[in-house]
Amino acid sequence: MSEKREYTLYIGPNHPGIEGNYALRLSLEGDIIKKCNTEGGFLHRGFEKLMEQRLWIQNIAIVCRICVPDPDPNENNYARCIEALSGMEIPERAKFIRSLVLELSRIGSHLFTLGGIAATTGIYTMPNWSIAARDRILELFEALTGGRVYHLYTVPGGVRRDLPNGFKDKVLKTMDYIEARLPEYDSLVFENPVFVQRTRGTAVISKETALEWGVTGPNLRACGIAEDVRKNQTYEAYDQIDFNIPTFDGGDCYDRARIRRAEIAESINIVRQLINKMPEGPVWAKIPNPLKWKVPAGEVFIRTESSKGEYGYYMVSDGGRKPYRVNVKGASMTHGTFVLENMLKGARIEDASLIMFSLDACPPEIDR
Amino acid sequence: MSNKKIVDQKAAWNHVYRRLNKRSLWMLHYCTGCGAVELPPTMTSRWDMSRFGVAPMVTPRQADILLITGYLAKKSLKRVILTYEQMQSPKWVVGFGSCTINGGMYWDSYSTIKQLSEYIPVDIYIAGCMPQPEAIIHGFNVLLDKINNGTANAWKDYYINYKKYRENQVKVLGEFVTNTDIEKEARYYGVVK
Amino acid sequence: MVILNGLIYLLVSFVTGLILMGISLKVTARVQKRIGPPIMQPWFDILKLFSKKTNISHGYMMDISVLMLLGGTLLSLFFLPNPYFAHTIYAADIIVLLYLLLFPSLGMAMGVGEAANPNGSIGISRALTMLAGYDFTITIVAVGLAIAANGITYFPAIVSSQAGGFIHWNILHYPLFAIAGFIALLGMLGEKPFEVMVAPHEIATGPMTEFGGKYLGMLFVQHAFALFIEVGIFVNLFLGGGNIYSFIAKIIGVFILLNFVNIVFARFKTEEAVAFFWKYPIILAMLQLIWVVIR
Amino acid sequence: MKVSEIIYEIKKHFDVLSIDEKNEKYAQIEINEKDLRNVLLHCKHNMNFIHLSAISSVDYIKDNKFSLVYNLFSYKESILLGIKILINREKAEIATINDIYHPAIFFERDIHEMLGINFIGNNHLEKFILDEWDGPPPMRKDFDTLEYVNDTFDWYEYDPEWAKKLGIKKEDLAGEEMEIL
Repeated sequence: MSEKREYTLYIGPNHPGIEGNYALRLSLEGDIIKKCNTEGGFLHRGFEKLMEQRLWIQNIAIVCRICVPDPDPNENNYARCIEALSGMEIPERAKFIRSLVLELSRIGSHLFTLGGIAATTGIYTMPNWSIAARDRILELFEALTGGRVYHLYTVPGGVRRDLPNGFKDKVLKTMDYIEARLPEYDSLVFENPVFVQRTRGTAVISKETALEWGVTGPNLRACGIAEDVRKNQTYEAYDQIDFNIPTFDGGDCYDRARIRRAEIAESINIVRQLINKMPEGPVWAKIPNPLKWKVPAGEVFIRTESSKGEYGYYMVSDGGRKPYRVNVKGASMTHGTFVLENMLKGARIEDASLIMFSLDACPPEIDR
Repeated sequence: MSNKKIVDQKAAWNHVYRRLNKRSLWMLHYCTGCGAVELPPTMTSRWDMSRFGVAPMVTPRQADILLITGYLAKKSLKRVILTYEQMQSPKWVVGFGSCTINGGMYWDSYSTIKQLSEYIPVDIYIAGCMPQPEAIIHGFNVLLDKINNGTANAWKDYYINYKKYRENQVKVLGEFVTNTDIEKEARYYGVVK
Repeated sequence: MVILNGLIYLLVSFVTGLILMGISLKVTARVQKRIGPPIMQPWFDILKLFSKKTNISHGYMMDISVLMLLGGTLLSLFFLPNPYFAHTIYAADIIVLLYLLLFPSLGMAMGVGEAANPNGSIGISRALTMLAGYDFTITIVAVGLAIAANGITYFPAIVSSQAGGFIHWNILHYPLFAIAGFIALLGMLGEKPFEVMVAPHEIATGPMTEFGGKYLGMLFVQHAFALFIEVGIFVNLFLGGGNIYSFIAKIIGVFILLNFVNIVFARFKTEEAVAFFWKYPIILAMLQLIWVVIR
Repeated sequence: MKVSEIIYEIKKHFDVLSIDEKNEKYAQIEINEKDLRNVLLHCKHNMNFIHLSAISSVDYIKDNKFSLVYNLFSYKESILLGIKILINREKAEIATINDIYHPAIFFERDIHEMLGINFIGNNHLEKFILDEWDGPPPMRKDFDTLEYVNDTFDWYEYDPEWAKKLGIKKEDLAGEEMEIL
């Protein structure tokens, strides 16, 4: 007599197969996942409440902490919200520098994710290589902003300071270095027969489902839909840059990994153009005394393309010194919760961690 | 005379034992906060931490160091306490980032705890928001030195002052069950007479 | 004299096993562009584990299981033809040796059952599933080589049939067996792509999840012996054994080769791994077996 | 297509209380609470607003209202449309829209947790983030986190050795309150 028995397995919060501090509660029948519940809140800090208690300018220091591997879209989004509310125009050079920072951050975050995806299938060599490459990006940030991970560089009205001497050459050199590494990653990961076998056809999202589920960013583009906030609601200097949106049609884990590699290549192209086309001029529009700054009343919703997907800040000002309300919609708020829950249904336990990493769900965005 | 000899042997054994612990430390792979993002660079090829014998380990039963990488939300704190009690002594806790010392950036947040050492004993703190990999490695080296000269004994403190820690834990989290009977364990292993 | 020899053999195999573990750490680190831990690291790890003050046990079965693990491994150690302990008082039959190698898995299963951690249960069921793959392969290879050595399953006879320089080694005469044997060896040691038993991103450390302190120390000791035995089997089967120096050199050489495969490959799913064994190595071994039989 | 044409289209069928047009591709309109489902259905099926970007909620404690803003995006027209409704703060409940837009299931859960708005028909309103929390919904304006923190937690006394040597008093080390606050 065979009796099927369901049992519960927690993946996380203390588990290597989880991205950050997050938990999946799996109901298993054998190796098949019958039901998945995500559990968040381990990283909850109440950012939205904290922002209501701080000055407009003070908040720059905390917004970047909302997404740890890719902090710059947050700063950028926050700054653009304030600019939209107060009708401020920022200098052209600042726009270019902001885009440059965003793209560098995107490359860094994608390298991180690539390492993560490869590690879930057991290629521990890949994170060692790709995180070392990411470190070169962090070094650029250190030269530019003084901080490795959190930069506090994009501020309302522009950027904090101009590029240091020789920075452009450094960036180009680093881009060459990372571009030269990409074929190595190809032969280690994307041409690895076992990796291909593991990821091809695993956790497929079809085009229709992706739109239905509100999937955004690289995950949407891996399903074959060429949508990108940088194109469809262009911001900063992206309208002056000539770039493609890479897409793949599979919608499986392999394509979600591959799209990140393709985006690194595309971002390198964007960075080169930004460096070449960058105009001279001031980098910071004149803003009022930040300690007494009152942003005009209004409400605005601004979106940014982060490396995880579409970011959105909804900001309400009542004309005071502090924000009345800031609501943050992280890209992972769909990917990490109900998209993940739906995709893990019927998947195998071996793939749970792979699927989570391939979606690039970032728990701090969900918890805030 | 013979009495003195026994004491010496014990001291010698303690010395050897500390030297061994110093050479091999397994760090629990638990990313409690945003500081965890600086751990991959520290572990991987840029700042290869395994040079010092510090290696990541995935389950609490096998780990020696619990890294609290940044702020702890209340929900995380409960898991950290459960994890800490599952670890095998001697064990060390490293508070990582200014948020573990006094709340740091989140000092007025309703969700995070402010002082880590109220809830579990901490051996060393690494200051910064967030500490750079160099700082982490320096922190580990300080911890190794402390282990070597026998001053990293915070884990004993947890056995001895368990009542105090438990009180603080319950104050924040409410009554909750831990599966490890700390007081019994302390008596069994002779940490508390 | 026999006892002294036996002790020397134990010591040599243990030390070699630990050196292999150290080499594995170092080679992995170098390929990953790291400096890596010192080669003595496994020594420190084991001694540290044994010096842990508290050791959680989940019951008597767990205590017994660790002993069974180590006992089974030590027993199979004395069935391995080797140049250090020539007084083989046992009938060193290759089939018996392969049978004894199952002991550790079963012992582990007992302990994991007691600890009742779902990660452990999944891990051990994976380990036992994997047996269906590699154990069958290595048995075909062993039987085939025994037939090739005039139908004797006496292990030392297989070794001595390759005596007289590398030109007589089985690896040159039976390359398909050697490939199948090498893949089976990867499976036996749980190296990638067959690292399904201890798959950190999937099930923490699998069966070892609940083992800490001295228990884990015992597992480490067992692992050191197991490395020596399992790589030793391959060396005996295909590389003609060796004298007291060349035996260790061959073991280390084969092990480094294993590590190169381990470093660059992803891991299979359990079913995929078993299917892979039945698809390629077993068919290769079968082809060679047919050739051996009808020759 | 411009956003003004979209709004014109909506105006044909429903009451639009106010229009806040930021630029030609982004506007926010306010509608009646009872029209919400129909407007969303209309937007999704007739005007290609297939993507729900976010649901944001604000506590207007002075007016005794909650606002809910449904930000829709149309990939076809590249237009962002915010649809705002105001609901009563005392009896804060509204019908769920997760049958129209699936991502709403989590956004609603989040708002339920943070602001205590009840979404009728959403079966996934169990706690997600605030498991260990038994106070009021924290994002409400009448919850004072600073007061809560002072009641619950202690801080280290910062009294370092170097300051003692230099004869600096402990009180002087704590930075002065910022006057502008």
